[in-house]
Amino acid sequence: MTPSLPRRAARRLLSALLVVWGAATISFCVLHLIPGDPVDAVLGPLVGASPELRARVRAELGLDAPLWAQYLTSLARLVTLDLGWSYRLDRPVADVLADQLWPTAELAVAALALAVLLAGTAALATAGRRGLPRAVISGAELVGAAVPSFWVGVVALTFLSFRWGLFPGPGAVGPHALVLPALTLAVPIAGVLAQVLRRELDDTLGQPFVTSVRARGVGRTGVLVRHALRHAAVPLLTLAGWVFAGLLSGTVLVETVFARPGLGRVLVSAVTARDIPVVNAVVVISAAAFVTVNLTVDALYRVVDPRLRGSEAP
Amino acid sequence: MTTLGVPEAALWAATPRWRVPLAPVLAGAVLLLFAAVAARPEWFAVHSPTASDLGAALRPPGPEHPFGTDQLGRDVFARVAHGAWPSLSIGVGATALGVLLGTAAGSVSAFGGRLLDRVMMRAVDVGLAFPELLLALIVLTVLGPGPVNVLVAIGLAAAPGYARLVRSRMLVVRESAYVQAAVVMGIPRPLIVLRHVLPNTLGPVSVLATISAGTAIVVSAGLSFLGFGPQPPAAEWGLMLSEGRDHLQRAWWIAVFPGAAVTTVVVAVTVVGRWLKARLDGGPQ
Amino acid sequence: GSPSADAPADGTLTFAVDVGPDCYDPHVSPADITAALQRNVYDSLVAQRPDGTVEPWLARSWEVSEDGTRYTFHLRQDVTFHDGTPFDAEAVKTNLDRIADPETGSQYAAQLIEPYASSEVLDEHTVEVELTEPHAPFLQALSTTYLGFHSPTSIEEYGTDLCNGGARHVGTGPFTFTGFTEGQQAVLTRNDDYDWAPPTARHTGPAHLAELVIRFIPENSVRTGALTSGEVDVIDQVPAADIATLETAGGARIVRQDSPGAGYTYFFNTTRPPFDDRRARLAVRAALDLDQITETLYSGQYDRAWSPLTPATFGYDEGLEGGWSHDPAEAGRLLDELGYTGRDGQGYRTRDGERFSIELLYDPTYQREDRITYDTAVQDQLRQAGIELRITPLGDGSYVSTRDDGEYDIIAFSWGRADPDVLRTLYHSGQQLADGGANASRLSDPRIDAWLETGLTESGPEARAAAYAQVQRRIVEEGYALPAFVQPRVIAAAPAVRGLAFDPSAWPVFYDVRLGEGGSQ
Amino acid sequence: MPGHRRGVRVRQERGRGVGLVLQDALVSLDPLRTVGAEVAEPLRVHRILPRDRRAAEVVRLLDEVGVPDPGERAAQHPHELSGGLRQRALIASALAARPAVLVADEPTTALDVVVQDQVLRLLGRLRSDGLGLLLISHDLAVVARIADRIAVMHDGRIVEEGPTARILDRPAHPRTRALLAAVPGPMTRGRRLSDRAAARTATPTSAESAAPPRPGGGAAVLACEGVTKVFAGAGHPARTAVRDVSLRLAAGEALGVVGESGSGKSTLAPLAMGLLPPDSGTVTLEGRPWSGLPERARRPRRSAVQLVQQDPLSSFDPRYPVGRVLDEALRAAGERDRSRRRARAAALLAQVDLDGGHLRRRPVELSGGQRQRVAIARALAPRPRVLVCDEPVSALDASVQAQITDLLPHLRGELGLALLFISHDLGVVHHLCDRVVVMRDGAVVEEGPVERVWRAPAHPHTERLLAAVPGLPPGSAAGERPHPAHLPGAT
Ligand SMILES: Nc1ncnc2c1ncn2[C@@H]1O[C@H](COP(=O)(O)OP(=O)(O)OP(=O)(O)O)[C@@H](O)[C@H]1O
Ligand SMILES: Nc1ncnc2c1ncn2[C@@H]1O[C@H](COP(=O)(O)OP(=O)(O)OP(=O)(O)O)[C@@H](O)[C@H]1O
Ligand SMILES: [Mg+2]
Ligand SMILES: [Mg+2]
Repeated sequence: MTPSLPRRAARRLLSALLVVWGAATISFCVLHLIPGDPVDAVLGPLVGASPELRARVRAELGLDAPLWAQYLTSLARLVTLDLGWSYRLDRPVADVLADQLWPTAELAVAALALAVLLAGTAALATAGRRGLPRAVISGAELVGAAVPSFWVGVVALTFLSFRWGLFPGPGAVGPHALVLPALTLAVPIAGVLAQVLRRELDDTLGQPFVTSVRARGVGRTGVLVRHALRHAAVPLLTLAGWVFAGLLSGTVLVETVFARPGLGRVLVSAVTARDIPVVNAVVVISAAAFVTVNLTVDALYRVVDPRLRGSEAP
Repeated sequence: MTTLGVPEAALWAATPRWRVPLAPVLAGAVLLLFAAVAARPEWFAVHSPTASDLGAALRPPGPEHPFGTDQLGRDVFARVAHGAWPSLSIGVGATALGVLLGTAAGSVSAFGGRLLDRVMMRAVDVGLAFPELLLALIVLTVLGPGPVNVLVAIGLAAAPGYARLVRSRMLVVRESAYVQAAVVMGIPRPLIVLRHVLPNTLGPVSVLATISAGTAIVVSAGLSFLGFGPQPPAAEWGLMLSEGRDHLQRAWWIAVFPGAAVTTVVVAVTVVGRWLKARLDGGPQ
Repeated sequence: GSPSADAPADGTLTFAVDVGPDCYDPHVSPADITAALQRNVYDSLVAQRPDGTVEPWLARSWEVSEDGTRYTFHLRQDVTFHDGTPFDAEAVKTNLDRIADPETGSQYAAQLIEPYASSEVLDEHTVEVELTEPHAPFLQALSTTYLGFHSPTSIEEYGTDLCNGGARHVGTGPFTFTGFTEGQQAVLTRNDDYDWAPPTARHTGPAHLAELVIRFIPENSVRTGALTSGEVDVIDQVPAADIATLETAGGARIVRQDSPGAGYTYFFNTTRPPFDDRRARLAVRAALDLDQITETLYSGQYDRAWSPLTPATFGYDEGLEGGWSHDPAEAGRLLDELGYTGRDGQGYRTRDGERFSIELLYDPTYQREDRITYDTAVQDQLRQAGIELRITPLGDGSYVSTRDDGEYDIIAFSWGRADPDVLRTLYHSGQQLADGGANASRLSDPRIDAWLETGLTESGPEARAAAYAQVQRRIVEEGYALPAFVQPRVIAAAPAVRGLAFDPSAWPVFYDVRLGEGGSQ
Repeated sequence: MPGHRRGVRVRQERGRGVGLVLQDALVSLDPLRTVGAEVAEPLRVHRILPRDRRAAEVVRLLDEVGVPDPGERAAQHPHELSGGLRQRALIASALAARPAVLVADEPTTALDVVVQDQVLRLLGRLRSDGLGLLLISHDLAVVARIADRIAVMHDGRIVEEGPTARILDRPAHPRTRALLAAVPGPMTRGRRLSDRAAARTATPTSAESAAPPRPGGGAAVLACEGVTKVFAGAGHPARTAVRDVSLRLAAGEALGVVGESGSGKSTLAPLAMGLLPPDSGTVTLEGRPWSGLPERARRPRRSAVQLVQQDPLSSFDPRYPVGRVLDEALRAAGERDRSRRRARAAALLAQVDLDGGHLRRRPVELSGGQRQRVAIARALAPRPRVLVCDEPVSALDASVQAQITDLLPHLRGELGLALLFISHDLGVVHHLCDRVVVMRDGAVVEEGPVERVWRAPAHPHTERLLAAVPGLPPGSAAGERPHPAHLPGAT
């Protein structure tokens, strides 16, 4: 007998929390290693500030407390889901992030959908086949997976938007403004997904059970759609964590290029301005999201592959 | 851009089956060329990468300046050529650092006993919960911008992935029939680790690292693009891309050529890496 | 017939700027963009004309006491805040007290009215402000958005929490602050009750535009593209290189205004070698061909600078123009004199085997990219003169402390302010960086200090101008700082945009703007 | 497009005209779908039944092929079914569209003997119900049980064809004879089976005449005393793989260990090798303690006992050529002189019938039989007294298997080796061993001389194992073996 489901779930949850705690601790430590004074970040470098003003700000931000106290405070806040107060923007971190969450989510979801669509089409069209179209498509995937997305973005912007006016350029107004950034973000992800998907489909098509299926009179499409796709879902799920991280990192660059608001840009400016509460919050949130994605994927494995039910995750 | 190390599963799965090794040969030649350019840029470019000639600013590609000139009248070709060294060395160095740290951590985990393994793997889990770019950004905030720091940042960010890879591979090798055969022969443990476990772990890991070096180059370019890499007036591809952005409408060549260089190198590295891996996989059959 | 000039037209104008404010409270934030954006929401007591003279605005008239320390303002009686609160003497007192209160954490406004002592409400619409000492730029300071007026109700409600944008910002201006998304945009809606425009405006009554949207687009290329694609109507901070293209190909109208204050200036650290020696400073100056760099990098759109003040600033000394020239021979002579007669393998001059090497410090987070390029060109020209310039980015948070400790040879920035008193912030010995000033040359020159104090207390324009001319001349003579170029504020507008102009601080004024049928007039 | 139309026609014929049953049922059924869905697929594809009536038909089909509780089974996934059930479900899906002919390619090769017997009986029943059956198998005994006619293939060609009885009795083609000879049986003990023996001959070759030493009352070289091994599972409860097992292996003796899958046979090998510490009980080697020592103490004595593993390829470091493999083994055995090592490596290869040319090859470049011979050569390098073999031939095909099973007795005779031979293949054990141990659920249920156990199994489990072994009918060219009339059913 395997341990009961609740116990297993509890253990997984505990290790997930451990990871989140570790992430919070590391980011706290790392950000306190940074040379310089966070008060400078709060005030900005443009105007020198009098020592009195600095002392006031320091006290206001709780930076005069000893480090361990600051650490405990930040953990205690975390437990109550209070993400703290942004140094630089002087407002609750939760508000700052809440504003930026939607544009980023919108971009990420659109890019993900686009990537899956592109990859699925490319892989299904070429799986189990040979010849020129396949060579061309796999070549394109290879390049797509290798090319830096910020460069794709800049070039696409110049030609597709500025020169030929096919797409709107900057900002986040309307669904059509989403096309170019989403495409830019989707290209490298689609490149990798398509390769994995096709390889998986190919492998599945080579398995003995496919011979059985075909012997029953099922055609190529039937085999691909009814049997092979589901097999390919397992390695694709394995990639979910990578895709998630790729989307998150990708948004940082794509948002910069396309002047879109979002978590990525908030993050970059928070990191450079040493806005510790914001960075901590992004780190903790992304670690939590990552862990959630992995937990979900673990559960999905069991849905997709009945062999894994009642056993530990692969 | 894939800003992350592609997980192992993806790499193993994504091997194209080249019938004629034309592509890897071609890619290998490209890499050799870039390596030569990185080592001796002055053999390829007559102009200095930093000397500006304000009178010749923003010239389009032509016989005198094959890749044109930038806003300071610097020769873009010379800058691309001289940018090969920082760009390539950051990518390769970061990967090497990641492999080194990952191997150290992975070995400790695989051979250091249960407790150490647990602690190490939880730490690796935490490391893996950060997107690589985020981790690199945080490291860079501590270290400050600069090429060496970018190298360290990417290396550190990649290390948890390698640690896990090395550990799992070592466990597989450790339990393998040939290691058991060596035990049966009475070969002392340290010798077994040295002769069998390490070489058979590092082989596949280094092939994967080859492929990841491409990723590292892209990530380093991304960090330069965000302003964390080498600083002006250095010639580095990511930085050049970032500097050329504002001039795209009038002088596309400033950003397009370094971008094309990054893309070419990364594609070539990937092709060679995958070919190596295909050979490694295809070996025992 | 043509529509009456005073009838409110409708339409939304989108204005794209390069950076959103970190803090929207003009009393707190020193940011240019905060002032520019909030100009539409907050009115001032007085309005400044481009020639430096001051007109009434929310104050109908005022008197200044003999000793220049007491100002009595008679306020308009018909002004109300957006929330219906009447604008009165009490409101003026509340706001000025708030600025001066250290609790507020003002980073700039408080400095503008540094000698502020107190305000006294004489009657409902008369207020008397008392200063501890005479302060000539006081009225000019009052004309800026930094000294705009919050509704006392909103101050009471939000207190120090006015950094966020949005509806909490209640002023008396032609627009109300209605919508706000951090990092993305701010939406301002016309105040239909507005009827107290300053005489500097071209019309009276409500603004023409129904809505003003300010979008934050940091990428230059993206901002330019947004204008050509019609996504936005007006863009700020047009890169010099794009000006010509926009005008010819894009059909856009370029509106420019020289910014008052100090242009982009290289400040030499005069407290440590080599720049404690005048010859080193002059050598660097002579080695540089600023005309060529400015001309090339800014496509002929910006002027090189001759004085620590920009030509648009009151008190600018025209006599300084052409005061020195690019003279490599002179630079070489000065360097020889300093003992840097040797040359090393890379062609740099050496003295006792030690290179003439200087360091320029900057914070990559805040330095504009085109200025880094400018610095790079400077670096290259100095290299040709045998001087090594190391450009050091300090992006790890240590910039401010390093700078305040004086651990640099050069730092460079520009400083906008529509009054020559800006020179005091930049060169007065009491304005060291560590104390909250901006004396980046770490200067301690008693003669300059004296002139600056004269300019501050003297109220006659003539006398002030004379004092500041002395300061400018001395700075150039001694080479304490090297003014590089003057960056005008350049705005590009779609053809349909009419009536766009600048106030003396070079902030665009949208009150008079209307959207036409397209095509330019 | 005639080509296209032909494709469609062929597809319609598939499943409908001809059903296919493949070798391994676990990989021949889509592991991600339920058994019911797989069985129903031909019904759906050929539109034989509307959706709502398919479920009932699936249950009927499963019932027909003898799947108990067909309703429940239909909702399960392949991995939840035993090998026999899976194979039956696969047959049900092949039969769903009511084909006239069933092609079965090695339908029982992957199954253990008991399950194989069940499937063969099902096929026999279907055939007698009028289904045409094309049964493809390398195992003559299997074919002989149900086929009317047999065709023998060699090199892609049918070399002989005829009624079953005739082929078995009077094989005409040498290939057929060789095939028949390669089936180990009670009469093959002490004979060579491999092709090199060419025509069947009852005369032992010279090597074989040096008969392996019989088990004497000599001292045990390797002994297990009450050994128990429990695997504490991560995520699942502990499992007792070996339960209170006592064994004695005398010098020069060949001891076989048989049992069904999972009975703990393979766990014995690392226990005997001192690679796995027993949870209780002791292992002694040459009369001295062997288990429970620190590895350092065991190392100098390791040369006495060597191991031959199941999968020869994975037992070599993939980077090492054969020469280096042997060199390493010889050096570990204490041979310091380089030229002497070289000479001995060549001698070892000769001992396993390989020439020196193989020294430079890497294991991947060798055939399966050659690899296993190299593995044996390596095991012989330290001149061991005991050789533990865990299924040394089950990864190899029949003819290669014969090479190894010929080599082992030869080496025994030459070197006086004691052999602990673990195998699930009763025939091979019978062929090679003097004594046999039968295991079930980790415990020894029967032990005795091979001949006696084969003739008169004492334990019902042994009886069952033996009964399930397919044999050639009496009087056939290969030999004779009692065939029990009744077989207990098993699921
Ligand atoms: N797809 C293929 N491509 C190339 N060669 C093949 C392929 N399938 C089979 N062969 C070759 O054809 C020959 C016959 O193969 P086949 O599978 O029919 O043998 P078999 O008699 O079934 O053998 P076994 O008993 O090992 O299953 C073999 O030499 C094999 O290597
Ligand atoms: N390392 C292990 N961890 C946990 N359980 C194990 C381990 N090795 C073997 N077992 C379990 O111990 C039991 C005996 O396994 P063993 O491999 O000895 O069987 P076997 O008789 O060799 O079977 P087969 O004929 O299939 O090889 C099995 O139930 C197996 O699942
Ligand atoms: Mg076959
Ligand atoms: Mg076994």
